[in-house]
Amino acid sequence: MAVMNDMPSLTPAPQDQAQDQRQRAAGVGMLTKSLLRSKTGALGAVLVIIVCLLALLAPLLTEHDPNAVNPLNRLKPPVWMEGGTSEHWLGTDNLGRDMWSRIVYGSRVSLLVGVGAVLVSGMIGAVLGLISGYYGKWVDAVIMRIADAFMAIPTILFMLVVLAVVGPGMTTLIFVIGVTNWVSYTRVVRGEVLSIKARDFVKAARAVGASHGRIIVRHILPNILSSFIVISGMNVATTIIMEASLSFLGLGIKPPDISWGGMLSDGRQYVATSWWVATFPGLAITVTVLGVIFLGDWLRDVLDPHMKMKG
Amino acid sequence: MGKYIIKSLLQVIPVLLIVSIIVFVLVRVTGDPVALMLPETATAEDRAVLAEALGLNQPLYVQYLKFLGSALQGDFGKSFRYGESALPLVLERLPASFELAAAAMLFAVLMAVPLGVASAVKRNTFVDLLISGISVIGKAMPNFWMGIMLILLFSVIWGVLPVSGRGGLSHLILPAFTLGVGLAAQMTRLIRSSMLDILNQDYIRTARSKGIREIWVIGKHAFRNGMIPVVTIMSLQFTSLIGGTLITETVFAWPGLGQLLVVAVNTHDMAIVQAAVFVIAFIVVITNILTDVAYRLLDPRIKYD
Amino acid sequence: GGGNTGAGANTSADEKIEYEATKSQTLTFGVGTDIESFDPHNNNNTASEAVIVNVFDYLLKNDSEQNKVPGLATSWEQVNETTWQFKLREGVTFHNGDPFTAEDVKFTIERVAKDGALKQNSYFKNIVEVNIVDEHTVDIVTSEPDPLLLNRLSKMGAGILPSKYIQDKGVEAFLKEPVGTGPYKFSKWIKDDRVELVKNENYYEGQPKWDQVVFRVIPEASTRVSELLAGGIDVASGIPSTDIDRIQNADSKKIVKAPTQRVLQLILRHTEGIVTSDPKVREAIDLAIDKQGIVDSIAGGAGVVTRTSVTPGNFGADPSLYKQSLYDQERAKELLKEAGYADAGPELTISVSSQYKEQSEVVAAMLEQVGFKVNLDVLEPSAFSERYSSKSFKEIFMIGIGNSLFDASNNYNRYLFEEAKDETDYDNPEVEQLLQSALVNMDPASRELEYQQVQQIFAEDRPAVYLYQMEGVFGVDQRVNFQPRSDELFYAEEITPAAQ
Amino acid sequence: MTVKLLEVEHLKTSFKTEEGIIPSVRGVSFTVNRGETFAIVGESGSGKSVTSLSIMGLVRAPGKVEGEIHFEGKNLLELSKKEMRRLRGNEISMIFQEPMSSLNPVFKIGNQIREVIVQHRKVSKAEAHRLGIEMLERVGIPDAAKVAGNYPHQLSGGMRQRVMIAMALACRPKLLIADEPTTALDVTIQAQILKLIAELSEQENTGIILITHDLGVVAEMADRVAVMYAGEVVEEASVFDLFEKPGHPYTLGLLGSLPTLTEQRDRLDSIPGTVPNMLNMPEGCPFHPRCPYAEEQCKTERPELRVKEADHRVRCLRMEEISH
Amino acid sequence: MKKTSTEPLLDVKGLKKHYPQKKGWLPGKGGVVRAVDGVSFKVLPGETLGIVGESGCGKSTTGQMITKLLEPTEGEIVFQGRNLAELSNQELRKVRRDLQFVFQDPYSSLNPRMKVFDIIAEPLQVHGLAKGEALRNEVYRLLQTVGLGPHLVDRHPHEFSGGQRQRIGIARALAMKPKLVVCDEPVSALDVSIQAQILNLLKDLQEQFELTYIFIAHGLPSVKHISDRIAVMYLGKIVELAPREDLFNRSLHPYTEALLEAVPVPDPRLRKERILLSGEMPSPANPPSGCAFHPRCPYAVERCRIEAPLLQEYNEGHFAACHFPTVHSKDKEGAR
Ligand SMILES: Nc1ncnc2c1ncn2[C@@H]1O[C@H](COP(=O)(O)OP(=O)(O)OP(=O)(O)O)[C@@H](O)[C@H]1O
Ligand SMILES: Nc1ncnc2c1ncn2[C@@H]1O[C@H](COP(=O)(O)OP(=O)(O)OP(=O)(O)O)[C@@H](O)[C@H]1O
Ligand SMILES: [Mg+2]
Ligand SMILES: [Mg+2]
Repeated sequence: MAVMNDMPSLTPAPQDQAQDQRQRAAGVGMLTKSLLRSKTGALGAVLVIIVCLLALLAPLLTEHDPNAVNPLNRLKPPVWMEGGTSEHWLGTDNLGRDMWSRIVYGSRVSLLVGVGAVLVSGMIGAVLGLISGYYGKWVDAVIMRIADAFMAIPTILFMLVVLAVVGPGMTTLIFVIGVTNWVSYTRVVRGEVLSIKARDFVKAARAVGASHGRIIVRHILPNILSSFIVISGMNVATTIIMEASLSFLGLGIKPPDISWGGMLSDGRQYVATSWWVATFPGLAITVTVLGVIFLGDWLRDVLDPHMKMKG
Repeated sequence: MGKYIIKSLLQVIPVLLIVSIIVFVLVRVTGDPVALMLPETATAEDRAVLAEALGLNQPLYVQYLKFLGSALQGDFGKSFRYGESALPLVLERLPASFELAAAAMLFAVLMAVPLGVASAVKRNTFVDLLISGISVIGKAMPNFWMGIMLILLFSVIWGVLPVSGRGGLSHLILPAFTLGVGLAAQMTRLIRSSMLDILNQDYIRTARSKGIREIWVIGKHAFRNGMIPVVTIMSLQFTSLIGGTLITETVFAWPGLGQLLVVAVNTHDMAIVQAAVFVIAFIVVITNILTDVAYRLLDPRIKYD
Repeated sequence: GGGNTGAGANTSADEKIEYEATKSQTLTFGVGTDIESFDPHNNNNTASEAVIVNVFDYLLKNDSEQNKVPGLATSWEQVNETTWQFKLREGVTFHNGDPFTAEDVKFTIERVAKDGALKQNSYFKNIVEVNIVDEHTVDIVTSEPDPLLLNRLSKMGAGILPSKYIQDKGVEAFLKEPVGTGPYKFSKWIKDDRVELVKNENYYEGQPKWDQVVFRVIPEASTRVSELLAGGIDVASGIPSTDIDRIQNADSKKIVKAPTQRVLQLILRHTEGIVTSDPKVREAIDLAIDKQGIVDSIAGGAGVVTRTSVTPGNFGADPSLYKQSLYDQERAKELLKEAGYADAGPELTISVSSQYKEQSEVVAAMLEQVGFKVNLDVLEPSAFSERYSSKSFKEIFMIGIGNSLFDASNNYNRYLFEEAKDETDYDNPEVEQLLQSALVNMDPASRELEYQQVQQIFAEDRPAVYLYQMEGVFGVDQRVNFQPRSDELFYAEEITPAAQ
Repeated sequence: MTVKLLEVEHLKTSFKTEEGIIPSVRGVSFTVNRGETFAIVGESGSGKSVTSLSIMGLVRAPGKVEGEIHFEGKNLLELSKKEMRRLRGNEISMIFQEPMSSLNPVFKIGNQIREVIVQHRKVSKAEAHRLGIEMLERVGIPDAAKVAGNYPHQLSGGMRQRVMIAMALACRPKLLIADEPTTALDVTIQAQILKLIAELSEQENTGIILITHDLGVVAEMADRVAVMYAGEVVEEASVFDLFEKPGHPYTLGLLGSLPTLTEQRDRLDSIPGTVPNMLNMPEGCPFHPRCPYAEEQCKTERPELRVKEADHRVRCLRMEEISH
Repeated sequence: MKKTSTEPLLDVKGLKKHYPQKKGWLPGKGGVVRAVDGVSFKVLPGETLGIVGESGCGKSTTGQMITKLLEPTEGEIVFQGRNLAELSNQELRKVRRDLQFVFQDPYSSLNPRMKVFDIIAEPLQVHGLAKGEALRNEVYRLLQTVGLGPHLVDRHPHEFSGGQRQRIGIARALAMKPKLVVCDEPVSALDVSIQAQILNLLKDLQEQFELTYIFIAHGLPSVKHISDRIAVMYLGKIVELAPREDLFNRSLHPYTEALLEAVPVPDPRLRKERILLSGEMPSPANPPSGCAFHPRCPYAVERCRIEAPLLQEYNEGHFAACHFPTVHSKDKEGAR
């Protein structure tokens, strides 16, 4: 039998510097590259960036005060229609306010509510999910029963009741949507924690004597982050739509704050007569949600292999 | 199986208890029902009299225990608005709500299954992109907006479907479609990802290696497995529909639970809100159990105990 | 009753849907809110009264000009300061066949007067007792002279109930199958969907005009309009101003408008230290607002500007203040300067129910034009009512107030010293004296003068700034003749099929 | 005696992925005779499974198969989908590595076996079911009728793999591809399964392609062996030649790194480094970075598969110098 | 070749792990899974004890109980003379430094979100053994020890091959200079050519650091290569425990014999007709009566069905749990 004594066995694998660098570079450039390759992902990113720019640069993009009422100038159609003026290129609403500037400023509230509420519910949900999944036993039982109870109460009803008490407003809206949406996070996070807890690296951390706190923060948290981000993306979309629905029920953003949901809801009376009042905010919502969902989808695709890489 | 159901039913108790606390607290903190019941010109004295009559001046925990006690007997008190017992008022709305929810689910399934499967099978093609686009738009469109548009098109302009109200099958189409589109969007995406997952499984490769037609590989081997997670989402959607169709109901003047609830909340009609939430919670919990059972029937790997 | 509730499943594309409204002997209304109950005593919204007036009769009723005309009472007279005597109509039967007698009147009026849990009780609790003189004569006794008794007896809480039926079966059963003396009988009520009434063939004034009257509940205004356009309903209430043209341009549809009792107004706090306690500020507010502009734009013309809330048709109205309005932004700015707000205008919070959101946004914009800084506090209607009842507004609240008694007193209760405390804090001894006197003044002529005086003082003193009297806007199918009433009730008997 | 059953020539299979084109199989040629057991060995990722999937016509987008695969004279790559489907499961069938996941969890065993019979034989469902049970009995499943009514999760790994074999052999194929049929199983069960495959193929004179990376299994089962490295066959020989006169340094390394029960060594000889990344194949001989015999020449020149002896071919530039 | 002292480093007595199996919702109604059912053995300092047995026979469970990753249901673990069950949390954390575990699956045992540096540094940080510069040097040294270059510290686990990952796992286990390392199938997830690298590495490290190993595997050849003594487990119990040579040449238990028989030998000349075990391993939830192996045992008699054999010493250091250990044992020396 052949024996090759001249083969060194303890030398490190000859994965030289060159290959090393190649892998590094791939890691850094991977995100952008895969983003560009995924058509929907890129589209999503572009849409989201546009909306964010609208929100950030609002004052630069329009010279009209979005709240300047002019009853005599109400319901002017967009510029390309008969009766439209270049002064209000997207037309005016039922109070004669400039549609474009309202759309631009409305992006702020819609994004704030979307992101804010998701942060609130994400925080609550993630913390409870972590605790529930990690400690298990009765803690888990109690938290999950509470979650079940919350699941059993329709979200919109819950919000309806709460908003009827505290009265609408941006902060309350963020808070209420946040508080009502925690359950989905808790469930997802708990499930993730349970599966991660069973993975060997958590055991390994215990074997080297790491404390619970360290295990949660260093080992579990980073590993649930990707699914957390993915559902958060989805929830931003859901929240924006939810704000519109609450506006429909009269519990959305109050003037002088402007939100797309509110505009859409106010404009619904004019669907048949002045389509643009409701259509533009509706489009804005659709496009934003589209962007967020596409971006989220892409994120899922990108993050998935990591989550699946078990062995 | 029987044991499993009993076990699940027992789990309902703590959930409903928590629901009762949440509801009770919510309703109590939502403000003064007396103010809403009396005319604008009523005096402080009038209010005190009414509060006394309604037992609203007792300590909260006493009110809760009383509430719980009578709730157990199905007595949630009288609706301020209708002056009738709340529970029957809620129950009489259920058929309408169920009808709409079931029809919406049906629409959603009929739309989502072919789209989702096609989207997965034709992954990363134009078809996939198109279906994704449509479903995302379906999800992004607020219900009420779509409802109003559908009415304009189908009822006012083309005059082929009735505008609103509950009646025969034709009355059901528009509201069910309105609700169904959003559900279908979500479902399509789920079916897609579930099917994608399944199509990569070893047993699909096995099926192909047997020389079976591709349509059977997908229609038989992939589909049944792919449906397992879909059952879960369907039950979630169904339960959210039972209490969550209020916007569509309002737009289509559909006399379901949702409308009852909106008005009840707005008029602080505690008895109705409490009864309704209880009934909904109960339905949700029962639906969850049934889903579990369905799940177990679909997936033989799960045991009954 | 009952009948087919829809076109059924076999609708083909080219065949238009056949709605029940097109069946000639059915009258269908599309309304925004459902009735609360068939109990006329335990009910306090106009939407309910609008429907159940067709089932229950009052002793006397208001005609469309708000004159008192005989109902179940054929005549009435004041016996002394606190007692009125009513002669009852003979040969009237309830829908279940029970004869209508003095017993029923006594039962009905004493029920609403004595039971504090009934929502109408506060309007009737000054009635001490009802005495049966004979089978068709009753005496109604009040605790003190009440110039408004007739008004009270012609409003919702006074719908006459069948005493025997209720005593036999109980109120619950009665509510399931209500029985009255009116021209239409209860057929069915599907909550939040429809109330169906069928004609009472034994109605004392003869055969009713319609076989069936249906009130459909369609909360969403745009759906109501669509339903009207599609032919599903004959009369749609609460038409948004923007849809007026659309309806008018449609074949065989029309718009009818009529003033209601509701006046949209800003009520200002007078509390010491609050900006609106300064009369100059209040005047500036009044002058800053272009009321006619609001009527023309937001209300689509459906409104009449006014400087008083007591509009014609109500007892005590002052015509000189009606159809009047002040608007002078320059003067408003000067007034603000005079009041000491040269640079930065005063800050105001306006609370308003979301149903008047558009109007409030315009008002806020106009106030800002003359230098005010306005915080708009738009509340969901129930939150608003609660705030309203708890008297916890800041400087201003905006509200549309109606008047179910058709008497000026109803407009001023809130300004009585005791009531105004902690709310508007309005304290004008002269007004107080006039109002207190009018409350028990049984002489219509001098009482009217008292109220007119109050209105003149209010117009200058501005505890409230009146914007306009609101008009009801209805979309109507041309197959019916419908003239809306200022009390917003739907008497089916006043509506007739148009000549084919 | 040796009748050619399958001839693979210059098989090239590549996958187009986001990172680039992965040439998983880079020009593989071999022949399998009727009744012969042909083993393919090689490390994970060396292209063994892709080769077998290419033969089965189961490489799916984004994969691309080039070259020629002759099965009883027909070029499989030129067959229509329908013709290929007729062969699959019938004339050529395959057993997969993972008995746990290769059976559909929601259908009963009987159903899954019956399916393949119904597909290829003109028999009734009931008849197919009976044949299926017969097949289960042949692979040594006790109480086969009952097992046919079970779901896969109710069976142990060894039983499942038997079911897979029963399914693969149900239509008495001429060629059976077994892709690591025992890697996931215990040694005692593994031995049972291998024995079963050997017996059955002997009875039917079935040609077998046995894919594994366990040289013990190869020694046990194979007539001829191909060693794959980085998508290429680096050595092809009879099983005796391979173990006794290995010609390729990689084969040498593999043999040297095996601990055995029969001899006790203090240290094992191991091959340093890892299989190269398919996306970033080294210039010249793909094995040269790990090869103790590598010379300057190996870094630039790609070796061809050359005949060493009769029926023994080696892909190494220094074949002649490497002796034992 | 190895120095053996008489004092055992680890003494395991009657170790059991039973998982209650929930049936229905009432507690205590279901049966138990006897994953490990009474295992005793000693490990001497500096030696390697191999544990073999079919999948699911309780090897990992045993290993994890020894390292306190699982609580035993019953039994004692005495490490360096101290009963682990009696230690406080504080003391246990100290003991852990001497008692490390190398996982079977090199991927799952490394946190995919952590860099190699952090993974290896974690034990040192947790126990406050090194900081800053010292920590870095120590991590570099450990990497060097297992044959990895320091330039790899910033990578994540997925950027490594399986063999490299296993090296990282070993480096982590070595970080605290343990006395005893339990290696739970450290090579079964790896490629043939990499397995040898790791086995060699383990051997080298043992010499370098005077480590004691418990080496768990089901691949007999690798166990034989590395172990001094070998325990064979079947269904939660040790059925045979013997010095390496004894086990392979004079096995006493029919299961051991069957295992040896089943191992394919990489030499085509040694092909032979084998006597194979029939049947599958029974479930630990429902073990057979008497000797757990009897349903598959070709020599089983009535007694085996009724009476469970005890682990007894037959030759010096050679234990077996069989009623008839000598009947079927043959001297295999001649056969080879
Ligand atoms: N669908 C695919 N897309 C992209 N690359 C693939 C695909 N299938 C296989 N590959 C690549 O082809 C190469 C060969 O894979 P193959 O499965 O044939 O290896 P193998 O020799 O069977 O390994 P193992 O022993 O692990 O089964 C691998 O590098 C793999 O990553
Ligand atoms: N948490 C648990 N609950 C119930 N049973 C368990 C649990 N963990 C392990 N078991 C069972 O205990 C038995 C022993 O498991 P263990 O992981 O120790 O086996 P093993 O010998 O390491 O097998 P392998 O070689 O597959 O790693 C198995 O039958 C397993 O199913
Ligand atoms: Mg493979
Ligand atoms: Mg194990």
